[in-house]
Amino acid sequence: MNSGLYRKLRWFAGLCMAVVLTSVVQGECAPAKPKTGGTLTVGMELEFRGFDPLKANFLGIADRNVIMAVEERLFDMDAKGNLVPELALSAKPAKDGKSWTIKLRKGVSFHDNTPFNADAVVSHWQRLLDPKNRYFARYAIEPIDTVQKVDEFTVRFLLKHPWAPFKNALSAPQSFAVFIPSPKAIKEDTLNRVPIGTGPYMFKEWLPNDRLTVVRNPNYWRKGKAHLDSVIFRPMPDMQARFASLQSGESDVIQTDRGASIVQAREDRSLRIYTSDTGGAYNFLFNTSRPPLDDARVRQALAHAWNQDLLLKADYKGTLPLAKDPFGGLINCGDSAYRQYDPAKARKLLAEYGKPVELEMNHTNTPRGKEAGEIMQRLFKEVGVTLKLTPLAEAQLSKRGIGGEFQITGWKMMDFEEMGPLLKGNLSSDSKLNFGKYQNPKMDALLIKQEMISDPKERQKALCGVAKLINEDAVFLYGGGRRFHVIAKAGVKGIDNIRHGVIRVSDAWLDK
Amino acid sequence: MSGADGLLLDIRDLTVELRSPGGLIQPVDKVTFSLDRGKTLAVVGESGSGKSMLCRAILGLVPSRGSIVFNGHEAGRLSAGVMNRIRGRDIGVVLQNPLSSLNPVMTIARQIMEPMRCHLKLSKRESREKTLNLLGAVGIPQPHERMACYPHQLSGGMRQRVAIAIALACDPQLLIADEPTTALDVTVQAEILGLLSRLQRERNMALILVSHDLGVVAGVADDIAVMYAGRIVELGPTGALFARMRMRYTRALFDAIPRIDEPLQRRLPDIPGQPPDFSALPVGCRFAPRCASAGEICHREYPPLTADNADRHLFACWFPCAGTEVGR
Amino acid sequence: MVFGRAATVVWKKLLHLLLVVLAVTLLTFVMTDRLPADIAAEISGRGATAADLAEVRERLGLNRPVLIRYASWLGDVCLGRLGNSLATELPVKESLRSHLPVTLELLFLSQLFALLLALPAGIITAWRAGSRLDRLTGTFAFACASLPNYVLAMGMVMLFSLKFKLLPATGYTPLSAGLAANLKGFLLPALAIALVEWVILMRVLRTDLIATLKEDYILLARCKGVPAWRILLVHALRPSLFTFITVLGMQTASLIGGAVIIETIFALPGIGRLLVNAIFAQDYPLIQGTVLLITLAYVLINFLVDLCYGLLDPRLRKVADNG
Amino acid sequence: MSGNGQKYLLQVENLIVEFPSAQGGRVHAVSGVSFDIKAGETLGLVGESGCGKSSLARAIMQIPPPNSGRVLLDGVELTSRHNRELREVRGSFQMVFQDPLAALNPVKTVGESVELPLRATGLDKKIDVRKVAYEAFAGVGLAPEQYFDRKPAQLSGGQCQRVCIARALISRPKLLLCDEPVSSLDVSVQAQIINLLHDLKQLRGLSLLFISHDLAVVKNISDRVAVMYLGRLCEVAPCTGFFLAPAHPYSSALIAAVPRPDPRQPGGISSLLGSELPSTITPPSGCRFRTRCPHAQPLCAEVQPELLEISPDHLVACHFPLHEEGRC
Amino acid sequence: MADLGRKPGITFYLACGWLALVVLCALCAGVLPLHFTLDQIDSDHLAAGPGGAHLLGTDAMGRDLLVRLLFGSRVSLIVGSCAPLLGLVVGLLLGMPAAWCRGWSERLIMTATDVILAFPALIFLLVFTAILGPKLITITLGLGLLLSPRFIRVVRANTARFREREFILAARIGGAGEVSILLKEVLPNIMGPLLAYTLVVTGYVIVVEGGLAFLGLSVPSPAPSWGGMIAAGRDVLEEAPHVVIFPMATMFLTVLAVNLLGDRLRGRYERS
Repeated sequence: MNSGLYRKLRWFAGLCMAVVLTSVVQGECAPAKPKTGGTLTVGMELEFRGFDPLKANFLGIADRNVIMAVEERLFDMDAKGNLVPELALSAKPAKDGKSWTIKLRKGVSFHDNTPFNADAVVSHWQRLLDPKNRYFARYAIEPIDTVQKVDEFTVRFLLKHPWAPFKNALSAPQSFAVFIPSPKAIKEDTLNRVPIGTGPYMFKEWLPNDRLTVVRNPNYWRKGKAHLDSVIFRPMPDMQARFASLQSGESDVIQTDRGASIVQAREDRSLRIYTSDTGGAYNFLFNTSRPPLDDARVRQALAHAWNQDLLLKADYKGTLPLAKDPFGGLINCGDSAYRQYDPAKARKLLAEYGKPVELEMNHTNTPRGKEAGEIMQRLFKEVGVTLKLTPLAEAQLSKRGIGGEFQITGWKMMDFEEMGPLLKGNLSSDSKLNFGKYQNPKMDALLIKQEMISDPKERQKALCGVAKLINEDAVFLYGGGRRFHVIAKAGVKGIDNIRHGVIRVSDAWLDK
Repeated sequence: MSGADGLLLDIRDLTVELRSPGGLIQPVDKVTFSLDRGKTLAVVGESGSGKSMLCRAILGLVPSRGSIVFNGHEAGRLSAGVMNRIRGRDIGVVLQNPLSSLNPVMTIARQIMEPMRCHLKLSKRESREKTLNLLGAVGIPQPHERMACYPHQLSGGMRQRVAIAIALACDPQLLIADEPTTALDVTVQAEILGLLSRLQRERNMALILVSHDLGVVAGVADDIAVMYAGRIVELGPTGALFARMRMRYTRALFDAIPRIDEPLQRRLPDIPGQPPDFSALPVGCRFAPRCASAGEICHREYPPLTADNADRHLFACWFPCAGTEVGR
Repeated sequence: MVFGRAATVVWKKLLHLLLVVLAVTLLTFVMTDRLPADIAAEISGRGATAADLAEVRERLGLNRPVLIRYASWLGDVCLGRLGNSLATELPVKESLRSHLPVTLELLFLSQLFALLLALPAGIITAWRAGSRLDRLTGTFAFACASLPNYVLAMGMVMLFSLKFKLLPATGYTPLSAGLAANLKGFLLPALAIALVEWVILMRVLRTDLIATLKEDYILLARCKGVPAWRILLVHALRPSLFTFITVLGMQTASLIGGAVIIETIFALPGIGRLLVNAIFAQDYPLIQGTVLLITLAYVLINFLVDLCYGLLDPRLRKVADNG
Repeated sequence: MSGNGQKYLLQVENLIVEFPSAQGGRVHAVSGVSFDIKAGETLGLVGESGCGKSSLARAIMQIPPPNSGRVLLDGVELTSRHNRELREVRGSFQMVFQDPLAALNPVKTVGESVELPLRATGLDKKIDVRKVAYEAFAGVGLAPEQYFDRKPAQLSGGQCQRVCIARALISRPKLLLCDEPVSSLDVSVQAQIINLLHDLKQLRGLSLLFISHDLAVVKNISDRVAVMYLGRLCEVAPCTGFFLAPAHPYSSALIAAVPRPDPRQPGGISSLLGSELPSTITPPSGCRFRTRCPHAQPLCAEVQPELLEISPDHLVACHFPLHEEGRC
Repeated sequence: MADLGRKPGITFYLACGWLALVVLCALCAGVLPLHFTLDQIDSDHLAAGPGGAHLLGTDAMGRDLLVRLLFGSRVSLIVGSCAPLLGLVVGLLLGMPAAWCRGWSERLIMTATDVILAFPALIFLLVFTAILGPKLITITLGLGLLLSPRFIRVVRANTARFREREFILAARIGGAGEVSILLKEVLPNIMGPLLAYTLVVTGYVIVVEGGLAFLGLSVPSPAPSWGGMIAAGRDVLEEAPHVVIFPMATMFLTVLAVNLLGDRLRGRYERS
């Protein structure tokens, strides 16, 4: 029962252009005046990995929620892509665009009473930038050369070259680097199990597989925030158990992507559903380096044999959007030459290929992975393709995916709002992250073009070109777009913003 | 029989009916006898003749018809609770196999004390004292040390002595000993029989001694009842019976015993065939199929249990033996 | 000489148990090594490259041969060190310490419920074997035994938690938060296990008790005029408990690491889930530590069962009797 | 029966059987027993239960072989033979057990059980096993048509013992060991079996080792008697002399303990044997009987008496043998 | 427990009848005139209730429940019968010598038994299926091996009872070899209780297979198994309970029937 969700969103933190398309809130408008007190229990999808960037490597979907409660960023980013000051007051780029000077907030201290100052920021960033430390996602912040202390409350980020996504690098909640931990905790090497930051809540205890508790920070610098006495984060990998805990009252709010729960919650007047769409997609990778999937006709045939609609209907009960491109609606590319379900066409393409096609797919050993596999198996069978299913534990699936030991494998594209860098990593011929081993000079050209061009319209065109080529060449299959769901009791307020699946407990309060 | 005041147990037409795979059977069929206080009755017969079932019927452990009058009370009318009180208090029981009839996980002291504490409501100390006396009385050396023993730590003979001590725990008026020596060595058998008759005399108990061996009971019984296929076929005072065995079965049973006072390598006069199956009893005399002198009537009609003359020696045989004295 | 023999018996037993522990842990090492999963991939995440994985493996010492890793692990265990989890870097001891109470409480409560059901039912059905009550109990027991505990758990959650909202559907409340809350959380999972397990306990008890009730010493007890309840509880029960204790021991031992599904359905942080997660992640130190714990528990329970035999039957107290 | 020139069928020399006890320690079941049986002779072996009679019988049968000592059958040593060689000569010495029901496989028909020795030795390929088995059934007085295909549970104890005898005799053995073959049987059936053994002995010239605790039975069937006590032989003598004048105090006590089926001559009580059999794990030093012997002297505790001939063919192991004091 | 020692009652015949039906279904699943194949997706009827074209309704993926139940019985029956049989065979092969030979071989076998019993079954199954792939044969083999120590113990205990029995000695005296004694004298005697135990284990294994499905370790798709259907149906338990109820009821009745038969058999051997 090690959930397939284990890995759901475990990728390196990225560079994002902050464009959020939707943040739909169903339910009545929150009353103005938050109430203080109470304990909020949050049902998480996964057990926490840890909070030291060097040890945990990346933020899982559950970890994001905790770290956001305990630690803070220099800036938040609003829906329009503007920086919103948090621990910093302002950020000014140099004229040449190769450095940013950032003024820090004064009078803030960490939970362990270490004062927050330039040293805290510099030591944290320098630690991640130091090649010796082998910070796993260092390449994602590679354009940053160094971080300097200017004075006690001013730091300067020196860049190797002008870098547009720098603002994302300072604020994206998927990234470990943005959260400033206590320098003392780093020095004492306790950070991984005991996160210490400046945030509204202080870490209290972490009982593995059971709960992680945080309590209100009485000295929080932002008065009027942190309404709750404490928050309990409870990892519950079993989807049904998580929803049951909400229904029977052990949880107040849960993360979920289980269609049945969402559909059921819609009927339940005591529950509210919050959703947030973003870039990325669930997908099925083809290993294009080996026959028969090295032949585009076969891949195209499979794309026509595949019925994403059916998957979304049967598996997700229609709670996920259909994905035709990896942009989650943030960029409008039309139909992107998406290959519709068309068995006749698929058969024709296969006939052209001429040889019998037998394939194997790796999927997670979860009900969800199994179901997707079984649907695909049946659909492929209809066009005469035999699909063998191999259920694997998450770690196994990852290993085989990374090692290229697969023909088809269930996969996910991470939830970025700016998909350019990720696409480049995943699809460039020479990229280490190109797990499907896809080689196409035309694709390479498009990917380089989208990186170099600064004109937004041209850039969008290039990205749409990539999306179109993905479909034309059938590089992989889509398994639904990314949409985060959070279900909460009606009494839980102030959690309307769930971008990237994060329940921002600093704003949350209970109206019981 | 001697006066009514001496009468302890009076059984009339006792019948036990049981369900078996072969249908309804009657392992005890219209058994009638009585027993005076302080007297010994031996019930003798082959295995399967209904001896043990008769004992259980007297104890009320199997459903039975007919009347059992014990000590003036009609036991058949007594409730299960009262029967429970009579069992163990007024009637003591010794079973055949001392290896299996003692609880292996209880000390012998506890097993002996249990009926005292249940029936006589003695305190722990009183019952301990009494147990010590009893152990001495049944001839167990070093009773103090043996109290804490478990049955497996004792030899077969010692265990049977313990079993007797249990039976005597509440000073019963009647002791039923169901083949108390069959599982024992000849040497021990003699001791146990001696012990039983000594205790019976000392305590003025009545004793029902069940055995398959006429020889074993000869020395201790006042009366002997011979059972065959669920019925008493001969009943009489030991002396009279041994003097004149009338029923041919009794005679055959007696003759089949190998005897140490007989000459060497004598061919034993055995009884041919097997005792009948209860589910397929022969018509008429039940022994007739194995009887050398059976006549036509034997196969037709069951002989009544009668006496030749007015004496107490009863037998059920159409063609009784002439009545020569047995023995040398 | 007698003492010498007793000592030999104890030594032999201990040697046997030590051998079991060693064999189980070695087997675990070898088998988990054959798992196609990779802790390096787990640690590195999906974006990792083959070089990253190799680097992580090097760092964790996963490149060494299995037997060498086993030997060094064994050496550490002898020194009382179980190491840290590779995935979380949490000391394995701490993980076990935090998960064990849940498993122990679940185990204790489920076996308690099972006993509470099995003992009276076994005794009554044996006493009244063949009666209508016996057949009714038997049928009910069979119905229980034929239901998988996961189905039972699902059904009970739907009924008691979601419909009537009597009991929590998930989660574990530490004892520190109050006994009532703690017990409430364990009620359903313990029942789900107990309702299936009591049946086999009851059946072996009934069978053995029926056999015991046919013994001569029970007949003698009846002849002694001992009341029925005393015959059952004092005379017959104790000698009839052997298979019962054995089965109870085996069930208990298998529950320590084996209640995964129940723990998952009720989101209980028990040893079973810890182990499965560790296996899926191929987190060697954690797997080894957990298996060591489970094996030790098995060995301990076996030892206790052996001890119980001696308590139940004086004939088996080999050592003490030889004065 | 005397004469040194006569061939010994069975020679047992200094046989020792020991095994670990369940309670710890070693049981000294048989401690240096030597005797012999001539062709056509019947030796009765008597002793209380626990004296090592059955262990001795099994050691002679090599199930399992004794710890030390030799067993010679017809001059051929059995003890040194390997399993396979032993199996080849098994047919010439056979055994009958005490409990006939336990000695038959409950799931097989008795016919199959009887055929087993022939099939096991591969004779079924050469001869008509079924015919031989039918003959064997007839030879023990069972109608083969009626009983051949029955399961043991469908037969009575006596019939089962007949089947066992048929099985033992089907391989035409020269020696038959009977380990208490009648002690679990009723008197009437006991007589049948003893008579059957008598007949077979005469018909086939069998040699018998007849083990029993009942001296009366032994007297009836044996030519010679050997008395065993705690793993050792006390006395070996021809029946005639033995019962008239036992030389060992233990023999005398055993004879005195035999019950006599005569109300006027109760007997059967022997004060000699009141105390318990000592432990076989730690047997007494010197003469093992000394703890229960009325005539024990200090010498008895120190020196173990050897089995010495006091008159022709009459051996006794006692420092102070009785002279003409025995009864009968 | 029902009707011990009596003539077979109605429950006995019902149990036999049900099992016969299940076996028949498993055998004939391929030739029955069914409207759907086992993996055919009816996208218009997702998690549809019973009635209409789908007699028992469809599962969350729109597959016909009846068809899947019929085919699922194959898996449950194969695992449920083969795994215990494998355990039985291993148990006989190792348990009888262990009881017979004593000494070091017994100690070795019993230590190995203890090792497997102490070894967390999950690791064994996970590794086993991870290496050999989650196939029907792998699961059957794995479960059979896991069960074998229990069988070894039962066989050993049952065999040991006969070690010193007189009819065994009699056979030995008759000249029978040890192997032939084990096979011809002991085996027929222990077969009865062993078969009864095997039946009880069969019920247990059918249930366990379902548990494995919960862990994603059951038979590979498209072959359905009852346990897999229950595990998958849990996702839609609230809105379409029939998806779980039908396979659950089938499994329940089958296990119940097997248990009843096993108990009857056991009762028979206990009495004799």
